[in-house]
Amino acid sequence: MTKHFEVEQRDGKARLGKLILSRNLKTPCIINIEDIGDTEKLPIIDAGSVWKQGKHIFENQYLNQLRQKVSENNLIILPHQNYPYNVPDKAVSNATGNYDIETSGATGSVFHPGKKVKNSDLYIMEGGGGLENNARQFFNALKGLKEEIPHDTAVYVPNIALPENLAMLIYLGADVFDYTRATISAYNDIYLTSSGKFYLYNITELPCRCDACTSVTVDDLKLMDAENRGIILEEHNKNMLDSELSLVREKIRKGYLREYVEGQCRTQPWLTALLRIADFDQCYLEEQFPTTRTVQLTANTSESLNRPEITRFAERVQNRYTPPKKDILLLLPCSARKPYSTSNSHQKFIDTLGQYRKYVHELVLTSPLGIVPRELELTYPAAHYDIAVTGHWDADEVEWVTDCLVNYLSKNKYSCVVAHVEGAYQKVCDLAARKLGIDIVYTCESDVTSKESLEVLKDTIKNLAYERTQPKPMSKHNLMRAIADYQFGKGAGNILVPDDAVIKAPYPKHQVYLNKEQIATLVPHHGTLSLTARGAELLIPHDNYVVKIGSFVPKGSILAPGIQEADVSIRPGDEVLISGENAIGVGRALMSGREMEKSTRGIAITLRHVKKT
Amino acid sequence: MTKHFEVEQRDGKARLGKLILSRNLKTPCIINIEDIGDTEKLPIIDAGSVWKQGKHIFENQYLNQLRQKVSENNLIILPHQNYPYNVPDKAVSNATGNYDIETSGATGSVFHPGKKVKNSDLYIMEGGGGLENNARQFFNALKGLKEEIPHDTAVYVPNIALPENLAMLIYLGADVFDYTRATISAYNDIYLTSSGKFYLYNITELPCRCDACTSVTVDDLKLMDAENRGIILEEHNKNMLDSELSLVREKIRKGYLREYVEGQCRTQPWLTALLRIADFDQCYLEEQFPTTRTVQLTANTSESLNRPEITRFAERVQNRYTPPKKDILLLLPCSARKPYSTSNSHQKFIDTLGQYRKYVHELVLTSPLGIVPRELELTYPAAHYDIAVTGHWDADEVEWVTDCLVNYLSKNKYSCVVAHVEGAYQKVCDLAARKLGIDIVYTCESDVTSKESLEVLKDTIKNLAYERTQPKPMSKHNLMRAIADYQFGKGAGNILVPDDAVIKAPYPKHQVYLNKEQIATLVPHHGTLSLTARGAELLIPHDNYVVKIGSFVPKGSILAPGIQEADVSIRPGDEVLISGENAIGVGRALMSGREMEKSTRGIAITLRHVKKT
Amino acid sequence: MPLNQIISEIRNRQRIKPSAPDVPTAVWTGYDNHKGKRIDTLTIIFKTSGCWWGNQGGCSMCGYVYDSSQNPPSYEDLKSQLQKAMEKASSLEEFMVKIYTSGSFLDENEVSTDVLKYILQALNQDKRVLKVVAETRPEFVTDDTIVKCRNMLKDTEFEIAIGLETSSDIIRRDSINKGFKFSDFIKAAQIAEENDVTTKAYLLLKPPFITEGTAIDDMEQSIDDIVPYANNISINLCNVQKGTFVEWMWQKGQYRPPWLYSIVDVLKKSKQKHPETIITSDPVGAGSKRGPHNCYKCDQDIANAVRRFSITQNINDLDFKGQTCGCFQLWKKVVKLDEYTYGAFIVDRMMQ
Amino acid sequence: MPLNQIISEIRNRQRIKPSAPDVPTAVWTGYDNHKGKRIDTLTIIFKTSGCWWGNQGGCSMCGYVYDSSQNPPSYEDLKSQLQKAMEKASSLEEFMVKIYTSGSFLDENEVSTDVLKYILQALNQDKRVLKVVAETRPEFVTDDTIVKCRNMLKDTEFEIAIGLETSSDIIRRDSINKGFKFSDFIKAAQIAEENDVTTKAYLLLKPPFITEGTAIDDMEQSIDDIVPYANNISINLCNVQKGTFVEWMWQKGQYRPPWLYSIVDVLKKSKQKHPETIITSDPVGAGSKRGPHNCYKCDQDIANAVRRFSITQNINDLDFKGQTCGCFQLWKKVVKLDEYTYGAFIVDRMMQ
Repeated sequence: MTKHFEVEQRDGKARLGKLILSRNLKTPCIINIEDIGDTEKLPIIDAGSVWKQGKHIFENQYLNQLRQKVSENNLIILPHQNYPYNVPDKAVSNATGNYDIETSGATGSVFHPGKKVKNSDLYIMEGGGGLENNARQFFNALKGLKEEIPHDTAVYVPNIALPENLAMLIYLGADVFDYTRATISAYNDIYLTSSGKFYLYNITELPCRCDACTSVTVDDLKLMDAENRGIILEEHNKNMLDSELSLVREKIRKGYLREYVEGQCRTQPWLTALLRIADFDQCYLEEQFPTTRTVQLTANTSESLNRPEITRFAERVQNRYTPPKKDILLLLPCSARKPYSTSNSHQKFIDTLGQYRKYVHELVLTSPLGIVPRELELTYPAAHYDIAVTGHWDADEVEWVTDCLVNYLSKNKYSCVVAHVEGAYQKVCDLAARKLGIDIVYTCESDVTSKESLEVLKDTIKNLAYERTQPKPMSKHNLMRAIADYQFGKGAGNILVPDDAVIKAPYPKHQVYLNKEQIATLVPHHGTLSLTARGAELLIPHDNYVVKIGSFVPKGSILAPGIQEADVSIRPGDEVLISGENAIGVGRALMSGREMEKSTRGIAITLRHVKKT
Repeated sequence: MTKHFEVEQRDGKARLGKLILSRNLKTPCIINIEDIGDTEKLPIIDAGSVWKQGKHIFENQYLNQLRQKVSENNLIILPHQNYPYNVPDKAVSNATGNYDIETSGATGSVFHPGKKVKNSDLYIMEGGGGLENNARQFFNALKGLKEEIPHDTAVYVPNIALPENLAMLIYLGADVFDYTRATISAYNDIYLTSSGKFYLYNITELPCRCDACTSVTVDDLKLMDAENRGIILEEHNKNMLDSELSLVREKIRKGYLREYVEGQCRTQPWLTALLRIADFDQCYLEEQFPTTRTVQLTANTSESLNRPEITRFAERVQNRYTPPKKDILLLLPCSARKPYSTSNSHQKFIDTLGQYRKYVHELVLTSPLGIVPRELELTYPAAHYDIAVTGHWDADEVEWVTDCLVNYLSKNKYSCVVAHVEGAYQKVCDLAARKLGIDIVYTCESDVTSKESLEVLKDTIKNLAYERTQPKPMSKHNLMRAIADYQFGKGAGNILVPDDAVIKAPYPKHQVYLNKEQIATLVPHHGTLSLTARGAELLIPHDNYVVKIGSFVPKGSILAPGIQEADVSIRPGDEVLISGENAIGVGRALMSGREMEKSTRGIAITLRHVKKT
Repeated sequence: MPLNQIISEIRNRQRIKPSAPDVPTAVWTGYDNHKGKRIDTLTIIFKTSGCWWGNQGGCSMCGYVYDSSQNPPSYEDLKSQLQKAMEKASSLEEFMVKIYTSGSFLDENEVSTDVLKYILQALNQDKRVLKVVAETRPEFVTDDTIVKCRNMLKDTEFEIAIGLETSSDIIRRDSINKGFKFSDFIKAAQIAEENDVTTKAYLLLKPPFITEGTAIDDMEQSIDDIVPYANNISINLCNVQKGTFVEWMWQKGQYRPPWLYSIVDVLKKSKQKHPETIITSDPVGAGSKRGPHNCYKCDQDIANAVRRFSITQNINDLDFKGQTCGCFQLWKKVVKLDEYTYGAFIVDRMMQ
Repeated sequence: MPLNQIISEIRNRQRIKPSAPDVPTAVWTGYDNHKGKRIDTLTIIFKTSGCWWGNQGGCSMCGYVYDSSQNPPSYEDLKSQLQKAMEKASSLEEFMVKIYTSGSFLDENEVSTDVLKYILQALNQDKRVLKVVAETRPEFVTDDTIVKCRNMLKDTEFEIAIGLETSSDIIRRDSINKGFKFSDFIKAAQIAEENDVTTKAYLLLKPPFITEGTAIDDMEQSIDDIVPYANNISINLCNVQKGTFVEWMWQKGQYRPPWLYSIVDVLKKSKQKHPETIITSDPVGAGSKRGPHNCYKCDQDIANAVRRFSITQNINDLDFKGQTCGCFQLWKKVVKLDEYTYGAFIVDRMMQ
């Protein structure tokens, strides 16, 4: 498909890439659309609007002539007859400009939902800027576009970019923008900042230190003639866009765009609505959200509860995780220090339980993650989140954690549920108990680490233990199986960690050996398993997270075109199993499974181990 | 008290002012503390630390010598023996440097909780910067400081200001900062932005267009020697602080700082925690939050539910508002267009009700405001809020609106409650009905404006009306009384709008006349009453919102020192009644009542009408 | 007809107020250019059963369909309408009569032959009437109808006015939904000429979906194209009429009426190219949100200049102080940039 | 004593591990400067019942209190401790013995007269021992105790070492909580001198609440002040010891150990002013988070230079490559700015 666009780095739907043209454009980028046609300045030309040029551009000959004038490396925007988004599809599909026309080299197409998608390197979201302030329509339009076009093509949203909305638009997957709003705002005396717009005549100082702003005082600026004032304001507005763009790119590089967007979207209600609407959609963002990050997850807004990592963690605990066979459940509060078991409070709980610990299954209640089984406390994002500490849970947090607990307890039965909790945690337990019609034994009234509370905890578990046969100690095997199931789906644990497997090295650096051959290692930083080639070989028949390649032996990395099939559940950051005619192996996915299958450029997987077969 | 600090504009706790020194410092400001002692550059000198200088600075003589060296208009920071905030008060109060020392002219004092407050123009929050990341302690420390010192003095929080936190610190009431963190960060290779810190060696482009950043590429910068690199980074970091400061000042001028802070605080969990903690405090912010604004209230985060205007509105509806005597309550959904009655949907409701409208009392359910009686739909912020529209209410919104409705219905009894609502609104009604054990009649299933729904609404009310005697039409008197009560407290309505008052001019520009004399006018833009001098005269005995002045006849405005007593319930923006020996009048408060009483500088009230007595 | 369905839907949602059938929709007097001189005019908008095309959808910008009578006015009603209209001309000495019906005066189903004859005879008998202009769609311009009119009016000058809107068939079809082609117009103009009837063409500046710059170019091109056929060209500036598709787009923030600088630009350039052709424009609604406007500050200045030029045909009248208004720079940027907005046209935006 | 209560509270929260009473807390050999020459040293830290002052609160930076024995060691235990310590010196030919108890060697309640006599006699009898240095608080330096020691040691050189920390009574009281005054130190030094016993003063760079610049100045001032009384000055760099008030502050992000540049600065300036006085510093824990440090990259270079100087007393040894490390600029800014942080001292901060 495309030879002219490549994605180099991803952070969810956002991406860093480049348009490979006579001069490369690093994306996300803002183009000076005024320069269009002047290929020295901008390697893009527009074959023109049917509205303007009439019928003659229908002819392929015209387009061929245009292509002869410019090199294959200049992107030609194919002839278009533009409508705003709201014009009914039927009207658009009956319009004159509905013709089939193609050219070699780099092309851009204006995308209208329902119209046939042409092979292009760049797609223009028709009427994009017209949907500002209409979050629902904008999201539907962008999602509709992204679903129709190949992953490895760029998306241009015209006449919309402002410093205030750029981060959100990039977060949702747009790549190319223009300075049109910046320029038009300037000549309307509107001074743009990333925290909103100011009418020049309403401000008394310039809240910026760019070249344009330091060249003049606000009072002088107000007194200037319109042309010169416009020039300075335009320069400032463009600087602000550029500066915001650089910032967003840095946030993508850090893997921190979501956090930025959660704050930045407060400049305009429609941007906040976009964040929420995109989160309500179950798939759009999740498919490309990474399963591990090198940075902390900062859960700093009510919307953090709905971010893909959080809902995905809860979903996997519910559907992939199998608890060990114990019939006493102990609910514990979370701790600021992660993993929880290294915290002061959990150390005290563990010390208190002592030899009785093996009788209980431990589940930690926490906002925003919901519930974290002890075995998964290392696994991203369970050990990687940071919150605003106020000691208060709001209604949404209580509801969310309660739902997680209720779901878990509906599926997993215990003869006794003990809760060593206070405050909001207790409220959650009460609500869950009421919903399920079960009893929960509470072991403290207020301070969970007070001597009295710990005493009650110990006595309670001790008494329960007396009635029971002594279970096996909390096994390293169970821990590793739980993580394997979480990571690769139910059943993976039993394959990778059979009863005769040997677990070496102390927690948390466990290694799994089978017949003296290493299978997997627990990577403490992410709490996930890293497989050996032998591990991959064992797990491939399980048929999850498998990437099928052709008859070559890959080295270092696998490019997208080398991939024949990829499991749709693969997410960036996942450990994936490579299965080919001549090799098997294991590596880290840089893109989602669907993207691997559909892309024609870019590194899909960085390899860790390969074995010729 | 102070002759050297004056507040000129307020936005909640935030304020624009000036330190009146040999060179005026406009606050909020950031001082270059390195320049301290060089009064040409910074009109502040430091009498020194007891730790450093030992006993000799105990002597007043030393301070007097210092004062002789610099003019009265240079601010001397009195001798201090600094401790971090966490050192127990007892330790500090037993320290050597506990002495009583004063000087004439402008002074600054380091404030430690529990230590005697000296008369000063500027107070330094001891250990301020050491409380970064500890929201609870920081808030308590700042609140403790602000409660002890006079309103019209400046607060300096040392070694804390960063572009990311400046808005929040100013929002909470701090006025003076320094560049210390900016400088130290620079020499640590930390690149500051208003959306967080970057380690220079982790970034690949400079997300800023300031002089410093445009003078160099990021790669060159990385290769520079430490001294030159530090100089450039320091310049950038200072530029970012300056730029953020200007932005915050503009937000204050617009009255829009709260909205900005709600987004900006997401850069760091401790800032989000500060927002929440300050909102949990019932008084700290509310006392200085204005009762009307010229801008929309944007409710764009879950924290918007807790902002002072929202909780205040709910509190007044609960405690000040008296509903008309009708025994059918009609609950309606809110509308995007404000005031609600001008919206398409409400127009339809009103048309549908027709002649039966007079039988019902209308109450609008809305997030974030809770409940809005029809009579108050014009009153700030009922007609002045903007939200992110997604069609979804989260658990907190449902809980909040339900609580408001339950409180209202617990206090005000109806024989029948009809709800013409759907979706989240219906959920709220269900929850409230269950809590109260009452029945609610629903008149629609889904679309509230569908023909069928409107039909059911009409029939329902019609049937209820048949059983009842015809009430008086919805009276203009009731409307005006409701607003008067909301604004001036229960009982004000009966005083200002007795039965024999005449209401002139069409809605919403009603005017109240009594004995042919004008008493009050409804100001449609804010939905509040503006009184005439006669109106003030009538209301003064009610003893709310009264400001007592001395024996002069004020003109144009009243300065704080002219005020003898002021009702503590007065907020900026309130209509206040002026009562003096020689004059009565009415005006608009620019500060809170407590601030009026305690301040020695600044305009307290802009007058509208004055009458000699 | 791509837009017809959506236009019909919008039409069906619009409430129409009933009105008396014996009163014309509107009547007013004014001035126009007649053979290089200023002449008084009497404009009559007859209330008829309405435009056949408009009644089944019609043009995207046209709100005149709501001016029609809900029950077809009778012969007597229309006589009464003419009588009431002529009263407005009682003080005029010599004038031109401009007849509109919100449809086609030559459409028999709208204006019966009896009514047509009555009106034209009456006007012919009034010796103060120098010229009659009647608006019609081109499909009603046939040898038959034209000869009929010519016969009634005798030596009174007669001109047919056709809302061609643009010479671009694509714009007329896909944006305006006009329902005829440029060739239909040419045919009508030729029939008229053969019968000593002159033709006036109405053009439309900036129908929906057309960028500011394309709109300007379209007008210039259209004038070039129709000069051989029309003696008289009048450019309407698209405005936002109630109950139209254009209004629907405008309410969604996706349509902006043309800038007044744009009409000035069109008039200047085209008049220079075609000094012999009368090119006029009446900037109806100028300076309002729904009408053509610049920044609202300079609008009246410019609208007045356009009106003046329409009478004098002197392009010096188009040079005016308003051109130095600050918004001129903005307009230049809009013309340049709107071309590349790909359906997200540059509109006036509120500060938010 | 402003801080005593909080220090006591912190002490009470600290868990102390039990340990054998017949083994010294620590013993090691090293080098020191003796009359301008390098000499081997044997350092013995006796385990005793602990510092009387520390046991009722004590100094804000001192974690040695946790080294004391929970049950007072017996006479036999202490004999055993000495014996075990001396074994470490078996290979030395000539050396100096430095005695510490984590308290005061001259405090009878801590080290009984019997034990004291036994130890000093034993050392006196070992002819390899040239000099004995014993640490004590000044209140135990009396004619009585000094004469007793002098008598035991005969012609073996004897030096008392006193942790004066600073010549500033305010800092010693309000920051360190030391419990004696500068005048107490002077008195002790005078008693020693009268008995042919030399005095070594320990100073402390940067106790809590003291800014980096004030800390430097305080050391320079203190050296000026004590040169008349002490032949030998050793500057300790405050570090963050477990279970101390300093640690409590440090954990709250409100204390940072001194920069190594600061001790270099102090040594250079003071040595130039007082070339006759031996001024040493052992940068214990240098380059760790809890110890004195710069940026961690240059720390070892600088610590080595300080150690070298402490032996050679040659200030050229303090010029080293590390000084060109990037963090030198940062230190200069810290020294300047920390002065005006009003209790919010400049600490190392993580990127967040």
